[in-house]
Amino acid sequence: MSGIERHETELLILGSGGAGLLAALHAHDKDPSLEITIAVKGLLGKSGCTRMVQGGYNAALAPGDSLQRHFMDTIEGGKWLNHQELAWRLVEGAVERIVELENRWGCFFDRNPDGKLHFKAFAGQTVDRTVHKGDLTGIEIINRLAEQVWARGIKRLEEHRALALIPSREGEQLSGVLLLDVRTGEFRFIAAKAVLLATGGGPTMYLYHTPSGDKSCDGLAMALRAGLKLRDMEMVQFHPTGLIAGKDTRITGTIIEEGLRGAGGHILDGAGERFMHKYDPRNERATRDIVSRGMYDQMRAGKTGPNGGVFITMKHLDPAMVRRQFKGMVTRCADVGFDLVSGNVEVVPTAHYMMGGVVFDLGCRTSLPGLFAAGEDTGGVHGANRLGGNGVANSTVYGGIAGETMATFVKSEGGIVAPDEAAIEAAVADALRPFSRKPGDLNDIRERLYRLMWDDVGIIRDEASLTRGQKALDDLAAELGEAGLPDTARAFNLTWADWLSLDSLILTSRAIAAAALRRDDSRGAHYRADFPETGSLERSENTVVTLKENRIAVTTEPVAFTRVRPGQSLA
Amino acid sequence: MLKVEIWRGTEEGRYETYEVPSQPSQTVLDLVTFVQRKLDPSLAYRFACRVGVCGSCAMTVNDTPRWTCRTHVQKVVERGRVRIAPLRNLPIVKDLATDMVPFFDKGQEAKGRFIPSDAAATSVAEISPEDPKRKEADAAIECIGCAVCYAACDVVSWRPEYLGPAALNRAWTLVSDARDSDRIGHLQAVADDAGCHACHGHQNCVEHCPVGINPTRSISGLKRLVLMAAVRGRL
Amino acid sequence: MRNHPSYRAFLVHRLSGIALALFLPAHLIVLGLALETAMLDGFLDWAAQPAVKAAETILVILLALHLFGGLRLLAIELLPWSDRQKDWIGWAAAAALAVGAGFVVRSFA
Amino acid sequence: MKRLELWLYIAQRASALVLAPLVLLHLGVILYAVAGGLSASEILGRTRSTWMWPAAYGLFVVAAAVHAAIGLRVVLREWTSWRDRSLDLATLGIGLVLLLLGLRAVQAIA
Ligand SMILES: Cc1cc2nc3c(=O)[nH]c(=O)nc-3n(C[C@H](O)[C@H](O)[C@H](O)COP(=O)(O)OP(=O)(O)OC[C@H]3O[C@@H](n4cnc5c(N)ncnc54)[C@H](O)[C@@H]3O)c2cc1C
Ligand code: HEM
Ligand code: SF4
Ligand code: F3S
Ligand code: FES
Repeated sequence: MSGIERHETELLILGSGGAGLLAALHAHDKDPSLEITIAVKGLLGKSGCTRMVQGGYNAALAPGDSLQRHFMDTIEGGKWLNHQELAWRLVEGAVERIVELENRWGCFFDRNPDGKLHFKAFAGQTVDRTVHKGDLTGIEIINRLAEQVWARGIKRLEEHRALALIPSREGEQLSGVLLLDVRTGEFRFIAAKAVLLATGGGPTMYLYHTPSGDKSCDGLAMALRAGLKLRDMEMVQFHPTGLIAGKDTRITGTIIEEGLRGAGGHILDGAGERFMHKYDPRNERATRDIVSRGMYDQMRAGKTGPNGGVFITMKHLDPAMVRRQFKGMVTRCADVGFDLVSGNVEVVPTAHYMMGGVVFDLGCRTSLPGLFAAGEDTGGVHGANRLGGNGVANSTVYGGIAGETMATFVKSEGGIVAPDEAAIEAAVADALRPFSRKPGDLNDIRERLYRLMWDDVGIIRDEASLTRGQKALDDLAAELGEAGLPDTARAFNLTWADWLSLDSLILTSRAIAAAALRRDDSRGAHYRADFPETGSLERSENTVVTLKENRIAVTTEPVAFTRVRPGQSLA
Repeated sequence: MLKVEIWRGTEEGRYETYEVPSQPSQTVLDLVTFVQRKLDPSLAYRFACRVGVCGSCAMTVNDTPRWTCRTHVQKVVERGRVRIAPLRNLPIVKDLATDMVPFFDKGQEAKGRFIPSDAAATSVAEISPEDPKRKEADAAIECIGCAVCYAACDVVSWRPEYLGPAALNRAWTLVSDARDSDRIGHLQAVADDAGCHACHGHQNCVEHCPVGINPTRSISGLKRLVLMAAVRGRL
Repeated sequence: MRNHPSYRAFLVHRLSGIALALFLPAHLIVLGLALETAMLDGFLDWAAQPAVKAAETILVILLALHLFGGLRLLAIELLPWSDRQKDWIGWAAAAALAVGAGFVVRSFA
Repeated sequence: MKRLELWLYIAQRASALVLAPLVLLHLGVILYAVAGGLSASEILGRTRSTWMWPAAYGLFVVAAAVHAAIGLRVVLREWTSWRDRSLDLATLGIGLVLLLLGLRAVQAIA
């Protein structure tokens, strides 16, 4: 292929969330002479979910807290599916990272009146350990990191979408990444000595979802195509309270804060009756998965509001308290036309986070030499469920680690190697495919994908629904392959972007469905109506998905209890 | 049905009119999305978070710069009509998407980044939230970098090199941060010819900032500090 | 975008400043005429006409507007921020109008 | 000059601070004097009564020359495309003309 622009860089980072930015900063710190490039689908620091973090960041810094307690909460929350060494490194690293974010990069987290850090309570924790900046923690973190990246000689390729990981000619290592320059519509191949996959997962294939619009599981899809293993893909976390306001608004799916339930908010069915007592004695204050399932159950029974959701209400509470304590939420609702203080706001459970992802090691290496991974693209840290506050800890801790390992790798082993030209050619052809087909109805495909993942591969699954889902996904994949685009300008072509996103989403959805079918018990975020019991913790296994000849293969591997066994505790 | 006029093209371009069905819950971003998904697949625009935290969806709506993901159509519609253009004062990439690099570059020109005093410290600094300087920083820190203020400021259009409200606001949070070690450096950066003194206090920035930041207040604070430093010969 | 008090205050201040800057040389030239008393008296007679008086009134108001508006700006720039600064616009305008009214009353008295 | 804008800004604010009381005074005098019409002898009678009047007006003239010249420079920079060195020279010119006219006037009333 001669038509594409080619560049070289020593270190290429895909994504500018917590993982991508910290990787860049740590690599630069370790070796300021390194040539570092960040390629990101959106704008640097303005895309991705780290910026959207509201609740905060777990770090065992509070008096009375310990690494052991944070670790045990993480393992219990993850229902013993976590990779224990990764989880341990997480809790250790979180403490270092918070201090670093403050003293080195300039974040300032909320303090108590005595000037010490404030820790807030988050579900599933035995100690209040969540460090935060009001309820906009992510903005503080990403703004501070992005301005530091901007200040260094780090190259930015904004609005560059990674399309494919390109192996070397012999295929034994990674050569570089094929990118699409969104603004011009041109392809660009970047050869690199080391590449970080930090595109942040994001379950946006569900009817209702929380992540930012740029996330479409591209990283996971690229990893599958490159032959990497993904673990625990069936573990998709749903957040119980997402706004619902019809399918033609992007408001639908966005989060209403969890604290509302904590503060005494009630959840009502379509007829205005409370129902959570039928599912858990803690009522609305039960954990995310239980509340989500309760709500979903009511919705399936048809007891819904006008848009198909249920309601959250605060109107029995002191309006002044609600206004004061949830100022951000109240104005956000008001901006888009809802009255959170004295009305009923229609809500649905909404797909939030993927615990599963690329198999990686403590140094963020993957099985493909030259390729590293960190953040929500990876699997293992959280097991079957992620604690609120462990997500951003994960991306920032492992992002930083990846930066350091990659800097070392580049100097010792890494080198620019010639790419497999056929792979580049194939990837370009794949991306251009829709322009040679008759225009299809992408909206219809997207809506059907959303619907089928929601109905059949969603909050409550069983063998029949998953099998149905798999079949439907295969059909959709074929249909998308034939769905074309009008051959208009390629520059900043969002409809082409939609097509490419659907392509990644369908492939990743297939991985989720296959893993979900394989796990025949219920734990954490995964609930099988036909296997409602948790199953033996001692004999816990992880699912592992790979793509071979365009077929998804699933295997399992026993969990290694390297630090603690079910029934024991470190804390 | 709403009549939605949308800017198409780059600096050279024209408005095109689309008919979009009206919905009870509908933001300006939803109008634009509807046009791209259902009426004209070639329309370019930008958004990410859709909840008002990323600051990438700002556009000019009926001549006013706004975040579009959190602007309900009812709030802006005039006689069934909404006119949407890219943000002012920034180069246009295509249609509604602008090139925000100059905006962020100015953040750097204003030395809008933390300069650590003790990067290797093993605990976080003890600073009371009631400390007056901290309160100044806190009041101005939650900027989402949406460039709405930058687009609203006439001085930016009259003097394109002017650093602008957001960059200066960030500089103010840094000189108000007890942990930052380069107060004079930050002041020097904003005392340059296109710095804080170019602001005339129009307060378009205050009026339009979607998250309620008051850059005028921050800029006045900088003007005082720079003045004192200059008079004392410290710049 | 510009439809709010602070922007209007800026415009008034700038336009009054420009007007004053244009008027000032004329005013100084006229005063310079005092070297020849007679000419100044001739000018003052001319200036006693109602139309000229009206113009003078406007100038005095502009001077007062610019003065009080300028004091407001100096307060914003030199004193710690006050959330009452918006109210000052009203006070500045009121004070300027009071001066103008005083001028009208006294010069036509 | 390094930080030209900053020093001009300072000069403008400083001159404004000087002008403020003087203009207040001047406005007071206008209000007092206009009643019953003006005459040259009346004006000169007042201004020549003590050295304070010419001194005050002298100061006024200097401050106004500085203040208005810098003010106009800013307006021209922002509202026209005139922004090179010639604008700075013009500013200087405007200031000098104002100063000369002003000093002549002060001399006339002294
Ligand atoms: C609304 C919301 C609230 C949350 N609240 C919390 C919380 O309170 N506490 C917590 O711990 N966690 C929270 N999380 C989870 C947390 O945000 C994520 O776990 C974490 O930030 C992921 O970081 P990341 O760096 O892996 O990915 P992201 O921050 O999502 O960054 C991914 C980056 O990759 C880019 N990218 C994507 N595809 C491509 C491509 N093809 N080519 C190039 N670039 C690409 C994106 O544009 C983006 O820049 C929340 C998530 C959401 C959505
Ligand atoms: C008497 C003669 C005066 C003249 C001719 C005059 C003229 C001007 C001019 C032309 C400007 C520029 C306006 C702009 O930049 O927008 C200006 C600005 C200013 N003037 Fe005056 N002025 C006079 C008196 C005063 C007085 C008495 C004060 C205050 C007490 C004052 C305070 C200011 C201030 C603070 C500015 C800066 C405004 C800005 O930058 O926007 N002026 N003046
Ligand atoms: S100050 Fe306000 S308007 Fe300006 S960029 Fe920040 S958030 Fe946007
Ligand atoms: S709008 Fe511009 S002029 Fe100053 S007060 Fe705000 S920066
Ligand atoms: S899309 Fe993020 S602020 Fe609007």
